[in-house]
Amino acid sequence: MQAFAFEPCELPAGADALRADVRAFLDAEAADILVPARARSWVGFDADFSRKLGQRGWLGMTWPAPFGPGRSALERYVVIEELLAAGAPVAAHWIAERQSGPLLLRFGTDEQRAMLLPGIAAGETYFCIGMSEPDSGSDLASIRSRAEPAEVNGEKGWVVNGRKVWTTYAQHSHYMIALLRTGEAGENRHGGTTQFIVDLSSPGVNVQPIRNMIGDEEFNEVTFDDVFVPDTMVVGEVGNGWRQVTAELAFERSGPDRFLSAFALLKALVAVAGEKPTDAATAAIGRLHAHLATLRTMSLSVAAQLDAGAEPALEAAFVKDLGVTFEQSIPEIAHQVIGASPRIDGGSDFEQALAYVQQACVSFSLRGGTTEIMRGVIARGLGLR
Amino acid sequence: MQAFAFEPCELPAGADALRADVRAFLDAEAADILVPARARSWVGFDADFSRKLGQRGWLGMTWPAPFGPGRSALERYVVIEELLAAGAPVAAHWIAERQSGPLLLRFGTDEQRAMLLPGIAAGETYFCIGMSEPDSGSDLASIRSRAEPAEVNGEKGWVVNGRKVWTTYAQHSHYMIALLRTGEAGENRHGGTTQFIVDLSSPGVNVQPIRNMIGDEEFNEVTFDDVFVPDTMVVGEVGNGWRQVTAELAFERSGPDRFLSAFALLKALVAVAGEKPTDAATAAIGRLHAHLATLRTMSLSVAAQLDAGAEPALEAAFVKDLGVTFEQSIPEIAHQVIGASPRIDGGSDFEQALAYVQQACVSFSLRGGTTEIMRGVIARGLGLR
Amino acid sequence: MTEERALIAETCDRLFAEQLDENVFTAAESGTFPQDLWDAITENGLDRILVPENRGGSGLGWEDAQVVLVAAGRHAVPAPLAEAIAAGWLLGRAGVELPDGIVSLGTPMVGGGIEVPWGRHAAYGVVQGADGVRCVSLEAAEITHDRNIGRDPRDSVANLDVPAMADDPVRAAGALARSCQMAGAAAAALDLCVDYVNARVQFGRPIGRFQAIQQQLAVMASEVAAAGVAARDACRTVDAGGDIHLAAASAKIRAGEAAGKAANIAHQVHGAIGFTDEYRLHHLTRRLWAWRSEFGAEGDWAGWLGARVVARGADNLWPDLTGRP
Amino acid sequence: MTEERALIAETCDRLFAEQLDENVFTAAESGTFPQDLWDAITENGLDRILVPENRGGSGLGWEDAQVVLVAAGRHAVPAPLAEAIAAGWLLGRAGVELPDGIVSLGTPMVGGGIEVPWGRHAAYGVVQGADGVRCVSLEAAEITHDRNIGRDPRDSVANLDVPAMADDPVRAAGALARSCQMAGAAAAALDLCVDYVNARVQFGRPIGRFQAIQQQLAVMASEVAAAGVAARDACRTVDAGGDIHLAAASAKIRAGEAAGKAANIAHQVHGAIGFTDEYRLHHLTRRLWAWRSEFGAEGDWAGWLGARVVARGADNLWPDLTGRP
Repeated sequence: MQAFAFEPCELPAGADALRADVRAFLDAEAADILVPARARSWVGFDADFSRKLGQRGWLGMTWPAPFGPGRSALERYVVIEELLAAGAPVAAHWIAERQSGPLLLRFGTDEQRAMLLPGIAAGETYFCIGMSEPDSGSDLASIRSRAEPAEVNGEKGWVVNGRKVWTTYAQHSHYMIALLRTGEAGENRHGGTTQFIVDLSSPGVNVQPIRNMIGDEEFNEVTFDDVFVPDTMVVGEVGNGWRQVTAELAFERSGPDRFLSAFALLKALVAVAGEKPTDAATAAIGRLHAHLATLRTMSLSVAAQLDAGAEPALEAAFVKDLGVTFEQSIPEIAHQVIGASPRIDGGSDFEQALAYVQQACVSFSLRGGTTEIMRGVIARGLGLR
Repeated sequence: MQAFAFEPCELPAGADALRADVRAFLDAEAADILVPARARSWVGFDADFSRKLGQRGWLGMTWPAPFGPGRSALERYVVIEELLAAGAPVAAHWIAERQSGPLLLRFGTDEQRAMLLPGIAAGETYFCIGMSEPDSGSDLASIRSRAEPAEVNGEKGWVVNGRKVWTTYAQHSHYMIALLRTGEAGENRHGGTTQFIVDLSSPGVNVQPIRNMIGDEEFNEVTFDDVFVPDTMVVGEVGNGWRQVTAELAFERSGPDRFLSAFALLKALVAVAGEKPTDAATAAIGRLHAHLATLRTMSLSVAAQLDAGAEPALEAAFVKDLGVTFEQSIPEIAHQVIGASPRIDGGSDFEQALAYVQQACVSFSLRGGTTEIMRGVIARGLGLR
Repeated sequence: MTEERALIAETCDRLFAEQLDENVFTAAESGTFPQDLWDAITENGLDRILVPENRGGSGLGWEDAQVVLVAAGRHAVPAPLAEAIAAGWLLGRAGVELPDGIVSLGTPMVGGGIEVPWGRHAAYGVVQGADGVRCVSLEAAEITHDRNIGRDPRDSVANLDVPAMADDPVRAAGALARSCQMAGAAAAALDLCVDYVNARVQFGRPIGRFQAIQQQLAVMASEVAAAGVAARDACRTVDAGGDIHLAAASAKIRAGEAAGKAANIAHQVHGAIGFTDEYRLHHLTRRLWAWRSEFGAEGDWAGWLGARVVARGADNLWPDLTGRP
Repeated sequence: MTEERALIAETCDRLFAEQLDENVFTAAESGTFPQDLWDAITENGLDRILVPENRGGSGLGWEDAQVVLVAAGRHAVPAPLAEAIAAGWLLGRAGVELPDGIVSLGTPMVGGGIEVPWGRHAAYGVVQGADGVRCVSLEAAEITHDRNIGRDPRDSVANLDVPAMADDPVRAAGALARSCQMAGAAAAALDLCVDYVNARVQFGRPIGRFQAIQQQLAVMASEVAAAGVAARDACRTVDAGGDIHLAAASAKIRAGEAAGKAANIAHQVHGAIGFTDEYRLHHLTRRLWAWRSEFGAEGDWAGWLGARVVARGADNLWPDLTGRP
C-alpha cells in the first residue's frame, strides 16, 4: 500500500508575529516595486534588499550559532513565503542562503564555515551552482569538467578545467559550488565527482552571461582554464559529490518557490476579475485557490519533516511536480478566461505580468530537474524503477 | 521538414442525395431509439437493422461486383457517419463489413469470397476479430494460440488450440478471423503467424461472454480445443499474418467511429445548454464543435487517400489519437460545465448518456491500439523510432 | 498519524475487508441493503464518530472521521456511512437529538423535492430548513428509486421541499465527506495500478518498466497525494472551528479533480482487464466519477469559492491563504 | 497541394529564408521596420494575393493566401504581411480602392480607440464602420507604440473610434490570417523539436529515444496537424462563399489551442537551450502565444460559435456540421 507522509504541521507560536514583521518590512522596503517586477519573483536581483534582510537576521535563520540564530525551519518558511508572495527581489542571496550555506553546514569544514557563512547571512556573499554542462543536462553523472590534484606555490590543491552552463546569476556571484570530475564514474556512473568552492575572482575563470528569450541575463556560461582551487576549498569527501548533490537537491525541491513563482499573475488575475467578473474567471480563481492552499499544506508538511531530520524525497518530488504544473497552468488559464492580448511595454499590470510569466514559466520546470526527471523520481518512489 | 498529407477532399456528386436517403431510412427504421441506446453507438447490436442496411445495398458498398455495387469509399463514408451520428445499432455487421470483408477481398481466395461476402453484404453473416490473448495485448507478436497442420477425414487443414480474449461480440458472430501461430516468430518477432477464418460453430470452439463494468457483454473469451480448420480457410499466406493484420489495422484507424462514439452525449449537452445556457457550457460547445469539424475533415482526407490506394498510416494515427482524446474529453467537459449528478435508471437523457459515456469512454482508447501504441506509431512516423 | 487514528484505520480496514466481497457488491448494487456490513459498522460506532459522547457517539472530530471515510473510500463501501457520519455532526452541532435507524442527508433538487442518498433504506434525512438543520422522517415520503454511476442508491423524495439556500451546511458536510471518500478510493486505485503494472508483462517486461506508464502513474500518485492532503486539511480546519463551506469547497474542488484524473489514468494503465466486471477497479472508479458530481461538482464549488476570493480582493488573497486557522 | 500552390510555398520559403536572420529579427523586434524584407514581399505581390486582378492584385483565394501565411508563420516573419493580405481581401470584397503603402487592420479596443498592428509603419488601417468596411488614413492618428509577446508592433490609435460590432469582418479576417500563421509557426517548432531530440544525447542516447519524449512529440505533431487542417478548411470555406465569421471561429479556436500546446511542449522538450535568445525557437513560440490572443482568443470565438450552435439546437448539430460547403 502506497503511504505518502504529509503529516499536518502547526506553525510555531511566534509565526504570526514574525509574519507581521516581514510584512511591515516589505511595506517599508519593497512597496514601490511594480507588478511586472514582482512577477519576476525570485529572479529579481537586488543586493541592497538582500543586505537589509541580512541585517534583520532573516538570512541563515536556521543556522546554529555562531552563524545564525538557530530558529526553526518553519519560521524560515514563513519569511520565505512572505517574500515570494510579495515578489520581493531575492535572487542575490537565494542560492547561497537556501543551498550553499546548508551544504557547508552539513559537509563543509570549520574553516570554510567561518570564512563564508557570515557573508551569506549578511546578504553580502553570493553563490551560484555549477552543475550542468553543455553535454550534461539531465544526465548530471556525465559531467566532464575536471579537477586534477596539483601544487601551486607550495599550496596543495586542484587545477580545474572545463565549462559549466545555465549557471544562474554567476555574473553576480562571488563563489560557485562546482561539481567537478576527480575520478572515474565507475559501475553505477555516480562515482568520481567532488564538490568544490570556486572563488569566481580566481584567474582563469571566465563568466559569460547568456541572454534569454525574455531579454534577461539570468543564465551564464562559466569556463575554467587552469583555475587553481586550494585543498581547503573541497566540500565534503573527494569522490562523494553525487551523494552530496542529491541530498542538497531533495532539500530544495519542496519550498514555496516551487509553487509561488507565478503568484503575482494570479493576484493580478483576481484584481482583473474584480473589475470585470465573469463566471469563467471566478470559477478559475476558485479552482486555483484550492490548488494553492493544498500545495502550501503539502510544502509545509515536507518542511516540518526536513526540520525533524527526515528525508521525504518522494513527498518533496510531489510538491515540485504539482507546484510547477500549477505555476505553468496560470498563464494558460489567464489566457482562457481573460483572453487579453498582452502588450509588453505599456500594457496593464495584468498584461505585463501575463506576458512575463507566459514566457518565463517554461523555464520553471528546468530548475532542480525537468518534469520527466521528477516523475522518474516519483516512479522510483512508487517502486516502478 | 515534417509534411502531413491531409489534402482536402470533395464529397462525390451523389453524396447529398445519398445522405438524404440514409436520413430518411433512419427516420423510418431508428426513430424510436432512446438517447441512452444511441449513446451506445457502435456497440448497439440489432441483426434486423443490419439486414435492412444490407437490403438497401449499404453494406459492402465499395466492393467490386459481384459482391457489391463498387461505389466509392467516400460514399460509404457518408453512410457510416450518418449511422454513427444517429447512434444507430451497427454492431452486428460492423467488424464483418469494415474489416473482414476488405481483408478477404485483398488476401482471400475466390472460394472464400464467394462463400462469405454475400452474407456479409446482406447483413446476415457476422465476424469477430481473434487477436488479443490473455498474455498478448499490445504485444500482439507474442500470441501463443497455435494452428498445427493436420488431416482429418481426408481433408487437409489445421488443428487449432489456444485462447483469444476481449473478442467483441464473438457470442453473436458466425466466424472469427483468428491470428494464430503457425511457426516461429523469428528475428523481428513478427514472423510465424497466419490468419484463419474459423467457423465458430465448429466443435471445440467455446465462446464465453465477459461482463464489463457497465453490465454489458460486449467482450468474449474464445477457447479452441482441437478445432479443425480446413486449408481452404487460410487467409492469404501462411506466416504472413502480421503484415496482413497491420495493413488491416491502418485501414480502420481513421474512420468516423474514431471520433463519433460520444456524439450522442455532445448532442444531449447542446440540448441541455439550450434549456439552461451558461457561458461555460456555450464556450465548451463552441470549442468541441471546432474540434469535431477539424477531425471530420482530417478523417475524410484519409478516406479519400485510402480510396486512391495510398497508405497514410501517420495521418490515420493522428485521426485515431486526436479522435479518442476528443471523445474522452466530452464526459469530462460535460461534468465541468453542467455538473449534473447522473442517475443511471430514471435520469434525464443527458444524465443517462453522460453516465454511459463516462464509463464506456475509457474503453474507446483500447480498440485498434492503446493511446501509448498509437503515439508510438506517430513517433515512428516522425522519425524518432 | 496518531496511534488512536492508526487504530481506527486498522479497525476499518479489517472490518471492511471481512464484510466486502463480490457478492455483497453485486447484491448492494442491485438494491439489496448490505445489512451485515451495516450492522458491523454500527456495532463499531463508526456511523456515530462525530456524535457528541453525551448523545451516544464517540465525540471525535472530522480529522478522526476522515480516517473512517478514507477507509470507506478505499474499500468502495456500498453503504450510507458517509451520510450517517455527516448527519451525526450536523445534528450534534445543532443540538438536535439523533434518532435511531439510518439517517441520511437531504439536499434540494433542481425542480423541487429533495435528493436523499440511500433514501429507500433511510429512516430519516437531515435537511437545512429556513431555521436551521432539521431531521425529517422519511416514513411518509414518496421515494423514487434511482442509482448513481457507482450503482449506489440515489433516491429522491418528491413531497418534501427544502428552501434552496446559498450556503447549505448539509451540502457542505456531504461534500467534505465525499472528498475523504474520493481520497481513499483514488489511493486504492493507485495501489491496484502499481501492483498491476509490476505484474503484467508485455514485450518481455512488466509494463511498469515503460517510461510512458511510469510518468502517468507519477501524475496519478501526485493527484492522489493532493486529494489526501486537501481532504485532511479541510477536516482539520472544521475541527479548529473554521467555516464548513470554505473547507468543503477547497477539498471538493481539489479531491474531485484528482478523482477524475486518477480514475481515467487507472483505466488507461489497466487496459481491457480494468473494464471487466470481475476485476475490482470499477468498484472504485465508478464511485470516483459519481462522488465527484455529488453535493456540488468542482465547477459549482469553484464558482462559489472564486466569488468570495474575488470579493475579498487581490490584496487579501495572500493574507487569507495564510490566515486560515 | 496543386503545383501552383507548391510554387507559391517555395517562393515564400526561399524569400523569407534569404531575408531573415538574427540581425533582422533583433532590429525588427526593437522597432526598426524590416524594409528589405517588406520590399521583397511587395515585389513578389505576396501582400496583394487576395486583391482582385483588376485592382493590381493576384486575384487568388484564401486557400492560396493560406500558403503564404503558413510560410510567414514558419519563418516567424516580423512584418505586416498577414494584415496586408486580409486588408486586400476586405477592401476587394467591399469594392473599395486599395491605396498605396502599408495597409493594416484596425479593431476597436475596450475603452475606446482602435488597435492597429504595425500602426506606426502603416499608412492606412481597414476598419469596420457602421456602413461597412472603410480604409482610414493613419497620417493624423495619435499612435501609441507598444509590442506583443512576439515583440511585433501592436500600436493603438486613441483618436479613431469604431463602433464595436458583434460580427466584425475585420476581426474575423485577422483571426483567419492568424490561424494560418499559427499553423505554420507550430509546424516549424515541431521540425526544430524533431531535429533537436535526434541530435541531443543524454544518458548515452538521443533524447528522442526516450518514450516520454516520443509520446509528447506525438501529441505535439497531432496538434500541428489539426491546426494545419483547421486553417486550410476555413480558407476553403471562405473561398466557397461561406461565412467568414463561422470559418474564422473554427480555425482560431482549433489553431489557437494547438499553438499553446505546441509552444509549451516545444520548450519542455528543448530544456534550457530553448529558453535562450540565441536559439531560434523563441521567435516561433513567442509569436504563437501572442497570435493566440489576437483578433479574439479561443475563449471569445468559442463563446460566439457556441451560442450559434446552441441556438440552432441539438437536432441541427449534425446536419450543420455536414452541410457546410
